[in-house]
Amino acid sequence: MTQTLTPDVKRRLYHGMLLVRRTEERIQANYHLREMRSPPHLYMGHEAAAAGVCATLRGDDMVFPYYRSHGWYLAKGGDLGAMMAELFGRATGCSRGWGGSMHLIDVAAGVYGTSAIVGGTVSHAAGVALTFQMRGGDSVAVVSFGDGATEEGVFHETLNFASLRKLPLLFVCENNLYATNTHIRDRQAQTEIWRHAERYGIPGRRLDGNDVVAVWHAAAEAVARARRGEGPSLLELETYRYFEHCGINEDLDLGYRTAEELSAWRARDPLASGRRLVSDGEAKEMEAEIAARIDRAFEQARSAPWPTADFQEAAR
Amino acid sequence: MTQTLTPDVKRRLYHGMLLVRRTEERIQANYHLREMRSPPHLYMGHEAAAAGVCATLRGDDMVFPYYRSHGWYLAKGGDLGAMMAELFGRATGCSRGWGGSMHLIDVAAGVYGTSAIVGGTVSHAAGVALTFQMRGGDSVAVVSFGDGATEEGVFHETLNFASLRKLPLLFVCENNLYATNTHIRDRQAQTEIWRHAERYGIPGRRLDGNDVVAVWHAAAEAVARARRGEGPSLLELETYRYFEHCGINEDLDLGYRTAEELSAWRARDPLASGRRLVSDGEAKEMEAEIAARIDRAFEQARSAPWPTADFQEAAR
Amino acid sequence: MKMKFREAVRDATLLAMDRDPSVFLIGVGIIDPRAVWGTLSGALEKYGPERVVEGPLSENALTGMCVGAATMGMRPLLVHHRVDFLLLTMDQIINHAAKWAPMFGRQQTVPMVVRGVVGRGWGNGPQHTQSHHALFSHAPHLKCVVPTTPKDAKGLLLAALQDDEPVIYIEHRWFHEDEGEVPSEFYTTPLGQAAVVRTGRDVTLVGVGPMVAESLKAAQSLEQEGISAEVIDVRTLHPLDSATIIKSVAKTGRLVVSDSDWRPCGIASEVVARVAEEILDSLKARPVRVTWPDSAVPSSQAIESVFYPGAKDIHAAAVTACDKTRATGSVESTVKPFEGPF
Amino acid sequence: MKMKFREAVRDATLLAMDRDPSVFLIGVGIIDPRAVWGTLSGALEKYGPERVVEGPLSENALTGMCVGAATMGMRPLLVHHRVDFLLLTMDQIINHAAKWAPMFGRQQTVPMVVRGVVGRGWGNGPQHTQSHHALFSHAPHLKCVVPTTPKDAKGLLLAALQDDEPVIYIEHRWFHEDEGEVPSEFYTTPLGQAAVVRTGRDVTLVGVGPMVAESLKAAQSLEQEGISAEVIDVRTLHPLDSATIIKSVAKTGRLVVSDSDWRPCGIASEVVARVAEEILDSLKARPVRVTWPDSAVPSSQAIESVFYPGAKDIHAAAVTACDKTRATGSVESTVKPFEGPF
Ligand SMILES: Cc1ncc(C[n+]2csc(CCOP(=O)(O)OP(=O)(O)O)c2C)c(N)n1
Ligand SMILES: Cc1ncc(C[n+]2csc(CCOP(=O)(O)OP(=O)(O)O)c2C)c(N)n1
Ligand SMILES: [Mg+2]
Ligand SMILES: [Mg+2]
Repeated sequence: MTQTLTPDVKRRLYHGMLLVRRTEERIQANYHLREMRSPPHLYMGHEAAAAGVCATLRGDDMVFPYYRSHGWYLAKGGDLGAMMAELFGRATGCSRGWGGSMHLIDVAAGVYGTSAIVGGTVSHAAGVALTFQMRGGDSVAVVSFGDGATEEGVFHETLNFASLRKLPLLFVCENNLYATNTHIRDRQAQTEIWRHAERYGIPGRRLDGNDVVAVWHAAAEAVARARRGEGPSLLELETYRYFEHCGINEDLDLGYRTAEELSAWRARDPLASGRRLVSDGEAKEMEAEIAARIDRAFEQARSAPWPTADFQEAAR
Repeated sequence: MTQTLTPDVKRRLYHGMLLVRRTEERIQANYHLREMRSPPHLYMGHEAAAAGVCATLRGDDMVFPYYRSHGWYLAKGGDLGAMMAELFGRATGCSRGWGGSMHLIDVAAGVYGTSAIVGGTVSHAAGVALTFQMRGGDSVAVVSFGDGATEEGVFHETLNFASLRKLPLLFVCENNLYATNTHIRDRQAQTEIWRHAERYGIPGRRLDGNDVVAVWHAAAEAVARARRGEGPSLLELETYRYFEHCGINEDLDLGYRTAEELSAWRARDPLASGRRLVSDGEAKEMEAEIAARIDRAFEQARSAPWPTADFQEAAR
Repeated sequence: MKMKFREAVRDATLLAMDRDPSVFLIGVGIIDPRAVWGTLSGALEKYGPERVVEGPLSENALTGMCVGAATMGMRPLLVHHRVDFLLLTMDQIINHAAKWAPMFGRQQTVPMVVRGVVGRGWGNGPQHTQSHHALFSHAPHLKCVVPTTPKDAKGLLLAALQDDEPVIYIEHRWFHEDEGEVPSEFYTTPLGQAAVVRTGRDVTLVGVGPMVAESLKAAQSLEQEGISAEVIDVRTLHPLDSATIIKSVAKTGRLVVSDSDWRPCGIASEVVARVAEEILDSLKARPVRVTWPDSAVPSSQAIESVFYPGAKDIHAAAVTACDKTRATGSVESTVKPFEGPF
Repeated sequence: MKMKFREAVRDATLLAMDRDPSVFLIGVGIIDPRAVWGTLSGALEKYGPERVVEGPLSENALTGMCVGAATMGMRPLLVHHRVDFLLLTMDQIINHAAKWAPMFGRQQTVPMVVRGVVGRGWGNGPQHTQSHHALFSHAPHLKCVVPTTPKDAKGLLLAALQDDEPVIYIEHRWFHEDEGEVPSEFYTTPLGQAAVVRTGRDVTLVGVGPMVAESLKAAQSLEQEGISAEVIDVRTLHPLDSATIIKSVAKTGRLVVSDSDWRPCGIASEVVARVAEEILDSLKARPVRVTWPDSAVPSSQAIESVFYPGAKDIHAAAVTACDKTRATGSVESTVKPFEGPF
């Protein structure tokens, strides 16, 4: 049962990207106020990945974002208000103020909790996929991670097990060329990440991660395969992060990447190319709706109560 | 500079295998006396691997056996007397009685210490290869491990780093189809282990691990490559263990493998096929020389002093 | 009914699987016909490879998979042939399993159990004999138990499999052949409760794992010195049941804690610290810790036999604590060499 | 000369590399232009990628590589941006690095240093703020240090890099901006020696890491209560310098141990246990442990600020120990929020 790129899907794709972009821009603009006190790993530049994949998923499917988490959380339908409240450290936050930006969760929306340990949730996704399989049904788990995470042994361990047991699991690698500020060439002997999948008999593909329609098509196929019980797939999405690894600024001053590289990727902006998916009127409407939602989310977050904690013995 | 299969090399190949076989047969025959109190992982069946590879190495090259360690230790020239003393738990043991069968070492002979943790020394070998590289010179490190070890994340992490830095390192996987009593089919999605190397741009090959000459040829090529500074290689040697995973007995009663499988492999015994490498006279001489050495090693081990340890506070 | 320790572990496992479809087994080598020293015999036959999940040699990933499954309401029981292998999984145990509930404001629980076997004996050496229960008793949101009797082996495993926090279950192979009375029905030994296994007046002997038997043996021999010893089996190391220990020491005024692990930052230290902190004034003598010496566990029988402390050391410590000058020294520890080579 | 803590770490590193060609750096992200908060600035430029080895995100393998290199006589310094990542490497640290010398009868040494940074502050949350120094202070053949001043940051790192056992060096990012007098030449702060950083008569305040500054602050405010406090910086957690602590408590008769870590099986427990075991009779009051509460470290500033104990808690504990009923409670802890987001 392949999915078709209906106008509805197109809207969903563009809307998903736009929601992430505008939310993070607002975070960026407000960050200096020092109200959001946890380390933000901005997703901007990657939006097509989360939006493209999530548009193929159902509510009962579960995504496993990593600490660069805002994108998947929102694209999968996570509660925006609860996310902002979490960044503001409030009791109404999606993690009750305990997690901060690196640890978002919205189980009801199918967003699993995120880890600040690189590769930390790759095996969690396999455990959840195993659970789906044990329980019957055809839900699918989708785990996303960076190029750096593929250097962790656990990634390979999980590929093997997932293939062995034909788990309903989609591996999504968002290859943005860097792990923090180190280029993939300085870390990996061979940089075609998708080929790791091949080794385990898992269908793997590398594609333009900024082309949201291409991502959607590839993900739809992989998800359908997983639903049919035929096992895991892997997509390597080539993309790029616009801002510093962690924080809200540009970081060209550090010198680890060039202005040319950044602008070449900016020219391939997923939102710019994705804009054609909707009409001008639709786009305008979305902008307004999203802006209003963000306004509300920030307002509510700002005025939400602080969490309290009763650490028995804390006072000793 | 390729090596040639001189009569001398042939003798070394057969002698290496024979020394391991006869030593382990003696261990087996004496084990019931309860003088050797540590868990023995017999190498019998695998002899061509250690003997074939070690015959390509120099004294300053370093091998990294795993807990199934007797074979590599002896083939690389480790001290037989010190090994037997170690199995007897004596102060004169190669590890002073602290290690037992799973932890042999003979640094002078180029045998690095062995670990009881599967995959434990794979990264050690890379660290030593890195040291060789940093210090200049052209020594090579050779790490051996079972098929099961390739399921550990650290194996993949190490492949990547070794290739990235072009380390003078040879990976030798002794694929005997089982990890303890679980078949590789129940553990690995794709069982062509050598292909992992390919993924990292490392030359990899699978070959008959019971053909000592084939092993020698392949290892000679890989070692020469490493010496030239061209980086690591991987050999997957197909072989088989004759006795139980750990201990001295046959284990067909357990039912995890069949008598047919065992006898098919016995028919491919590396010593039987390797016998042609030397003349009848040479073989006879070797048998006598080896038997005498083993006699001596057992005798000396038996009468060697026990270790003592001054555990400060032990008595509290 | 009479059951061996290994049978009690098996009994609990099969009972839990029977009662609760969310319980499943996973681990390296668990479909091995030897079935982890028989502790899982019959599970594969009864529940099939879907609920007896053979793991590749990928301990780290297997642990993370248990975290994933547990947060979805499953109750995985992850089995390791040696505790030492758990060191490969500390990131998943401490950074993930233990953090998942608090880190997300307690929206999920992580009901998973990790069983690790201590391989003491037959020269297993430095890497196959560690217990490391202290490492699992330090970070919050993680429990750790060490059963010492067949009855508790069953009761603690069933309790662990019902608990909503991750539980590390440290199992001494040493006990496998021990026989004892074990109720055949379902029951739990509550987590977080120590057991007073012998009552006495003059000194409290607190033991962990194999040191409980050593303490009991010492208690017997102490009778000949005119010393009446109370013996406590800690059973749950984290959270520690201070109340039971404190109550006993408040009565006896003397404390000897023996642990089958290293001393620094160990359970023995924790017990002594709590007692000193809470009832210093009741202490009539210096508390004493009897623990492993500051050394790796050696392989050779000649030094292994000197390495492990036993009843003799506990006896001597108690005699000193009770201000008797004379120690018989006649008591020998209950050492029974492990006979299997594996 | 005056130096910041971060500069002292850098100074020691470059000095060691300069003096000893066997010292090399390895770690994830160490060629990053940010150079681990500037603690490695200039190393890459000076020594090149052969001695400043960028590691892939493969902490476990990198640690094992250090073991291999160290046994060959190299002196690797492995750097982690967070201590939390060390949990991925416990197998190599405890099963391998710490066991390699004894397991083979001490034919080799394992001179390696692992630096891990504690990321407290700015909502770093449960997985980026752990110290876990207790986990590295339990097993034998492994050392653990926690410097608290620029001078010791340099001296302990240089000592660690000369030591023949693996040393875990826990570095609080918290201290990076602290300035202090640091000799510009080569020197070592001996491993295994605590420092009496303030002398006093009435109570001994033993501190670990950031709790040393809190103890000093408490000592000051205690003066107003008429209490003279001695303060000890543990510095080396394993092996622990009991002698210095015992000597002080023998004099003061009172003990408050504060630790920047969890309580059970922690360093505070170890200190209390040793004191109780060795000089019980000298104790005039119950010893007190001031530690993290039994909880993961929360992210939100609202609860983070309640989480960490400080000078106030130490002050209160000391007042109680000294049997004063009145505590001013006016002392505030020296909290300075970490301002970087990373
Ligand atoms: C196990 C572990 N090692 C190191 C780090 C520090 N760290 C945080 S993010 C990061 C880079 C990860 O890069 P990648 O996986 O490519 O994801 P990206 O940030 O580029 O999206 C590193 C090294 C960590 N959090 N966890
Ligand atoms: C990390 C770890 N996991 C599990 C074990 C238990 N174990 C010991 S040997 C072994 C099988 C290893 O199989 P393989 O690597 O194929 O080597 P073989 O014994 O077949 O030569 C296992 C699982 C271990 N020692 N270390
Ligand atoms: Mg990246
Ligand atoms: Mg095998």
